[in-house]
Amino acid sequence: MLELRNVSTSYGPVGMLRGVNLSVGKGELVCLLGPNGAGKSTTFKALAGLLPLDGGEVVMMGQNVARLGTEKLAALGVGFVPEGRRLFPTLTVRDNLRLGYRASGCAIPFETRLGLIYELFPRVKERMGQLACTMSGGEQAMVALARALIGDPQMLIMDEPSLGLSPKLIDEYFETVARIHAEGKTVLLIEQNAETALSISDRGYLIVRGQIAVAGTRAQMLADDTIQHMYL
Amino acid sequence: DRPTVKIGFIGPISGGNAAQGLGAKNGFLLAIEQANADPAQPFTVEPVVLDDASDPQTGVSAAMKLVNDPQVIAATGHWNSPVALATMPVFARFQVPLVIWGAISPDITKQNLLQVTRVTPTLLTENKPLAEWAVKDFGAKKIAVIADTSDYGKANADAFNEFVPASGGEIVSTDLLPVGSTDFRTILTALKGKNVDAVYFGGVITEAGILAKQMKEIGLDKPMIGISGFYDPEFISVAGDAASNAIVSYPSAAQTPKLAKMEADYTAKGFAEPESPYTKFAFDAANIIIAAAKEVGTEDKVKLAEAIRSGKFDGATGEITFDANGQTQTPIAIELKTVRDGKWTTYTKP
Amino acid sequence: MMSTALLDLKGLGIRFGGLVAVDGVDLTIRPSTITCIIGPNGAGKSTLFNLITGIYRPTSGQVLLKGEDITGQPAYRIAEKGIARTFQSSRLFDDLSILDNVIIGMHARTRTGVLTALLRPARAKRELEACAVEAEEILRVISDELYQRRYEPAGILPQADRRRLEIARALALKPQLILLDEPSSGMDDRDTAALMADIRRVMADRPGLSFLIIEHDMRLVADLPETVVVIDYGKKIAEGPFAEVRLMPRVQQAYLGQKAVEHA
Amino acid sequence: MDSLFLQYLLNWLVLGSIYTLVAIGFSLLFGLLNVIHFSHGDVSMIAPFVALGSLQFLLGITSSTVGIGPILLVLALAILVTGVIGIAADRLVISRFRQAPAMMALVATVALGTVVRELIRGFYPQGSNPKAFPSIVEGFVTLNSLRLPALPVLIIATTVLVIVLMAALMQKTPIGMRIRAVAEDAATARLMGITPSRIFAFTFFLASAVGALGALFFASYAGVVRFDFGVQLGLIGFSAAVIGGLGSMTGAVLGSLAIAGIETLVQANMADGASYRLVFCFLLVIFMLCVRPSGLLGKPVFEKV
Amino acid sequence: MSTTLTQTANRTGLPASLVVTVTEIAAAALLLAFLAAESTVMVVALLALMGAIFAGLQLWPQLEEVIVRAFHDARALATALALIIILIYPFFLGNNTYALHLLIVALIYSTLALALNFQLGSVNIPNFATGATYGIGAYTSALLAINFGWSFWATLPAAAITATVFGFLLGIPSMRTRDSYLALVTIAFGIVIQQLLNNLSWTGGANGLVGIPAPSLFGHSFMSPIEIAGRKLPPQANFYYLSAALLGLAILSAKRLHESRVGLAWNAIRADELAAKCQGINVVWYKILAFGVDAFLAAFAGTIYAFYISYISPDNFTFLVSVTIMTMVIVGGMDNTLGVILGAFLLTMLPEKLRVFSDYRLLFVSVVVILFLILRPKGLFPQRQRHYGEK
Ligand SMILES: Nc1ncnc2c1ncn2[C@@H]1O[C@H](COP(=O)(O)OP(=O)(O)OP(=O)(O)O)[C@@H](O)[C@H]1O
Ligand SMILES: Nc1ncnc2c1ncn2[C@@H]1O[C@H](COP(=O)(O)OP(=O)(O)OP(=O)(O)O)[C@@H](O)[C@H]1O
Ligand SMILES: CC(C)C[C@H](N)C(=O)O
Ligand SMILES: [Mg+2]
Ligand SMILES: [Mg+2]
Repeated sequence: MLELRNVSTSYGPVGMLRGVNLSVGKGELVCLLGPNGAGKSTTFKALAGLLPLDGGEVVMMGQNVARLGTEKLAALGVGFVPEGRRLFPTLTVRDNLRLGYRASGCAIPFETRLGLIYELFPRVKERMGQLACTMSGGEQAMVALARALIGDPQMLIMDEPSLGLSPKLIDEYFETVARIHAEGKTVLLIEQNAETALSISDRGYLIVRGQIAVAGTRAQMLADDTIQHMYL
Repeated sequence: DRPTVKIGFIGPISGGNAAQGLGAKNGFLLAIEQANADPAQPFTVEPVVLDDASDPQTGVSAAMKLVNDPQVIAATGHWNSPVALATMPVFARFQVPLVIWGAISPDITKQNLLQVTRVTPTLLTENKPLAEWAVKDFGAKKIAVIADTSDYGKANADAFNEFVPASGGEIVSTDLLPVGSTDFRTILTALKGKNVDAVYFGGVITEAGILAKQMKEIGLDKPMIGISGFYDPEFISVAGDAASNAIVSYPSAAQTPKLAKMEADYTAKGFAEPESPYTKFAFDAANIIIAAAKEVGTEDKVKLAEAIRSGKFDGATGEITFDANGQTQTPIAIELKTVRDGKWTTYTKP
Repeated sequence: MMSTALLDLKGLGIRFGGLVAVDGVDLTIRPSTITCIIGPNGAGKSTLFNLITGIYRPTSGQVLLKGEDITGQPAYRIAEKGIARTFQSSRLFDDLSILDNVIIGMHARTRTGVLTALLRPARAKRELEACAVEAEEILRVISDELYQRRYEPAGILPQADRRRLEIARALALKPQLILLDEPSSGMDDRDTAALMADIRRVMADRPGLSFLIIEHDMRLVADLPETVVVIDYGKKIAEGPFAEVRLMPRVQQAYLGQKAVEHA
Repeated sequence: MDSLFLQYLLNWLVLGSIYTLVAIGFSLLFGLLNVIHFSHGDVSMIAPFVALGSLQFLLGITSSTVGIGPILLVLALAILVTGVIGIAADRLVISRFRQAPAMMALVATVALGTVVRELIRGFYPQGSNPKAFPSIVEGFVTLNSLRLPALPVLIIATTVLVIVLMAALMQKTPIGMRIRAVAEDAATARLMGITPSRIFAFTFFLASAVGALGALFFASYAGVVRFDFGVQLGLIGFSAAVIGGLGSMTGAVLGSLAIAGIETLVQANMADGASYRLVFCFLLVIFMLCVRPSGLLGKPVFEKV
Repeated sequence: MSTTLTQTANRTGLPASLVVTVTEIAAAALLLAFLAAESTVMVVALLALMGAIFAGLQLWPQLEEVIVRAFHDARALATALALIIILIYPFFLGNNTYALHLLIVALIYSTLALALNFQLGSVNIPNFATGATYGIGAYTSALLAINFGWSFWATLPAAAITATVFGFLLGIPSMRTRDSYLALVTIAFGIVIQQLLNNLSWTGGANGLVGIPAPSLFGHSFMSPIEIAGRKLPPQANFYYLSAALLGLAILSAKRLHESRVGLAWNAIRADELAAKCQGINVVWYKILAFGVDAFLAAFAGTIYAFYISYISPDNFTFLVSVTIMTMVIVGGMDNTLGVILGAFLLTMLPEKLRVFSDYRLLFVSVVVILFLILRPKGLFPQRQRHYGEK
């Protein structure tokens, strides 16, 4: 479903990603871990086509992202939760969701999908008319995930979605992701919260200073020295 | 080989008033070309055309540029009075003669600077006979005054407001609008109730055309009188049918054979821009400078200024002499013009 | 015990239209203490901070700082009086250098006005240089990396460093009370541990300084504060040591969830 | 009804309509896209010149008077061309300042305005002169027992129609939402399947086309057009959009009516009022913004921290 | 001191004093050539040269660093040399009063641009009323001089105080309005002032005020030439030195404010108003202060302009003048003193030098401005970080 081949990027003269290889197969839940500033969000931007690549290529749903353009990805059935949620601040929650829905070209009626979203996040239902910028941090996180999910995507790509959630919500959030995955969706989860993230993942990658340092199945990852040292 | 001297021209050749400046510039260039064609002329004149963009500061820079060029013997300049008022001290300080071709504020010659003369009549000279004619001959006892808030418009309004009561008429109202106004309907509507005999407009072409048009539209079918500021073919094209309500004064002495020749030459030359009301003044200004320079030479600019002031010139606008303040004394008995069949023609009493 | 209270909230509340975001909160903070505020998302924690620091004007209740009523005073006044804060989504002066960000934190403690700046430049400069020295010291203590990068614009810093810099800026005010809104969010475990160490060190360095911290990270909440305050739907529902609070069914149900309780 | 009053009323509404059409463009570009397009007035003012030019061309080939069909064609062409020029202005100049501080775009568009004006002046035949502009319709219409001049009625009616259409477009279609999304966060908008460049093109086209209609009405109502008329019209349109509250269509209408209203009032009732027209207009602007700092209908955005 | 900076500076191996001397003399010479250029070829060639210089700066940012570093290291030399160049500059112009005039106008506009920079650059307040405060200064001093016979030196502070009061007044709406809304308030204020100057009779109406007397200093009239060491400088030189002194004052104020707590507070407000408030910065006061400082300096510039030209009219203080000043700041580089001055010089000289394009002058000037903005979007010289505790 997603493959990064030998991807390199830079910010101005400063190199960031160096030869990153990463793949997510259909129905897999893969997590990408890494310390602060390692290049996780940069990987997100690169695979979404938001950053020009210095080298390598990104293939998503069988299509070359650089050639296709970021705009087309949502319609291929990919839902995004960017770092920091990035809701549209002066749009209402409903409009934020509608944009996510329209982008997907989903055939199921909006209201039906909305019903499912309400089940996942009852809070969102209460706040449909509120401007996104006046929501609390956690509420924004819910809307961001809702916006990615509402178009019934086949694959979800999330950059630190659990940031700022209360412990209870984090649990629920990961449960939700696990459930979505169980329903057959492919997920790439970029996380800081290594333990919890690994607990629901099939496979994982660790990125350090712009390079993939460790890759493997959940068990391999959990047993890895570097990861042990870093997180556990 | 004859020596080359330079004569400067300054006017608004870009921006909103470019039509005035470009027409005048062409008159200036025409005069110089014709003069240079004369083998008897002891020098060749090189024209220097500079833009003042109707902006005093740009005007001063242009003036500085001219006075700083030792080859420039004199200049003619300006359509906007504020620009002229700003550059005059420069020309005076550097003793370079300046003949004003288009700025008509009375303040300009009031200062009586030796270097500054003006070939256009001030608006006082034109408004007085017009006011007298309007009240006494035309029988317009109640007149409404509309003008723009530029110095030109205001000075016109002031002058007319002074001369009409002096002639026994009454000014019903005075309205001044910023230049660039395109909607006179509100004040015209108010005038409708006041039973005026005529509307006087102290402004220039664009606004005059709009005013005439809107007077007709509103149903204020009264004569619209004014001085030569909008005596221009462009006025007719803007005002359309409504132009026939206009009666303007025009300095009658100006209808000279020289003017006819200049107009013919202008057309023959095929300038990109049409003639403007000030073409002839710039034309005369250039010729006056050249004539004076022929007389006293091009070396001494003070002498040149004196020669311009004291000389007598036969120009397209008539015989030109300057009064003690440097203002042209060309007599202006006015002639009245109105529009018939889409052309300006002499006004005759119906 | 009026005299020992640093900050006293009395029935503090605000409503946005129909929504009562904070509802009659009473809270007392004594000097040299750390208090954590926890509560579900949208409970009104950040709003409470905004009420204390003068960003919002309360619709009911009072804020007392050392017994003085500061309710509804403009934000800059409250900062001058010694309350510093950080923001949930960090707000740095992005186009200014890291060092300048810290120096600006000293604004309330410095005096140069326009006239001094214009007429007595040496004095103005000396003041600023002194600030720079102090700011460097603060940075060095908080993070040597930030110190090394002090002339780079704050805008290019990664999340964790942004939070650290915000804390450094808050410290620069030499406040009596620092409010931190989710300081560990976006930090990895190592950084969080460093953060806790920093807070402890600062507490030791500056007698009298108190912290009021909003947090979702239970490791921090379990370790750091003496008192934990739980807020739900704008109301204070519990207060006490974390060991006690976490056992309350209401807190578990509203906030902690099952798993966290098992883990903790 | 008192004919004087009626005349004032009509005049107020017509001015208000024209200002509205220009203000809508500002409101769209400025309020939704956050683009400061100070040359909007000048770009709009291209339309009357396109109309005049093509009319002359038509008259040249048919050499008789033109009927209503061709006139509509000419107007449509003018609006279309102006809309496309709006897109070009964005592509060539304004788009280069997307990431830059807002003031850069503002200064660049002020310069762009001069370029547009000077291009018309220099390259339209005798462009420095004022050009007579025909009335789009002549004659009168009778409403009940009221005999009203046709042009004002046409202007007011068309404007109302345009406002209704625009409101429907913004509310019934997702376009308004998409424009906002692009303005607020172009990168995330792309993740939501929106192509920012298309949204920009669409918005600039719409704003310029509606502005073009305003300029055509303006020229027709004044009876004349000159290359530099766009400056003042732009300034007033901008003011109307701002005091109405940027981004709000209704606000643009209210702001325009307020400015047109004070103009009409001052000129009708105050001695010397006409010369102080602009003074009063802009005093109103200052006053309104002191009282309502985000405009009449602008939402004061709470900063959530 | 950032390490990268030092390394680059050292790598060139050039002593700072040499870099400073060469740069200043080259800049002065370039300006001189530009001032003297008359022919189209020369003007175009010089423009191309300037374009090349900026292309160079764009391609090798280290170049800028080296120069900036050198100026920093050899500050005393740089200042002294600059002062000397400014003092002797008129002698190189011979009797070219036109060039001197352009310099005066450029100096006055530099001051105005620096004044605006206090708001636009430091605080990011879009103030479109600098032209108006400039006008208020000019009219106040002209009216005092004409009607009450005040001397130039007496009108100077009076004008400054009057304008500052207006500046503060204008600052009041800034308490509540922001961004484009605030921009419109200042636009409206500027237009109201300009229209009032035009309509009121005691301001001379559209015709303006004629006959503002020349200043004099210790019995030396500014209308008479200066004689130094047997060499005569035209009377304009008086005003040249006066406006250079004014610009010096403006630079000094800018520098002192920038290097103090005040400048830092302004920058903080520019970056994030709300966060600034929470650091104890009285945002409203600092904003109003910026308006006051702007008006104060603009009034000085206005007074000098009025006495120099000896005539002022409302046309000098239009909205477009404010926009021009703003363009200077932005083209030059916000919050960078050198950049702002360069912007002012460029935008005063450019229209004059493009006179060769006759009636397409305005068109070319505007196109060049747009190109500058596109090609160097951060301004000719972008804003720089403060450095502390060096030397
Ligand atoms: N636009 C940019 N320009 C320059 N440097 C950047 C830019 N964006 C990010 N960086 C730098 O690139 C590095 C990697 O950033 P990235 O956001 O990918 O980290 P991350 O792994 O997502 O970290 P975090 O856990 O903090 O989100 C950081 O050091 C950051 O400072
Ligand atoms: N300016 C505002 N207008 C309307 N509602 C607001 C505003 N500010 C906050 N709210 C609402 O008030 C409630 C409390 O928000 P607050 O930000 O204080 O929550 P929080 O406890 O900090 O949550 P989190 O942990 O998710 O950050 C939320 O429901 C939020 O949507
Ligand atoms: C109407 C004015 C702007 C121009 C007029 N010629 C004058 O003397 O000033
Ligand atoms: Mg990240
Ligand atoms: Mg919060």
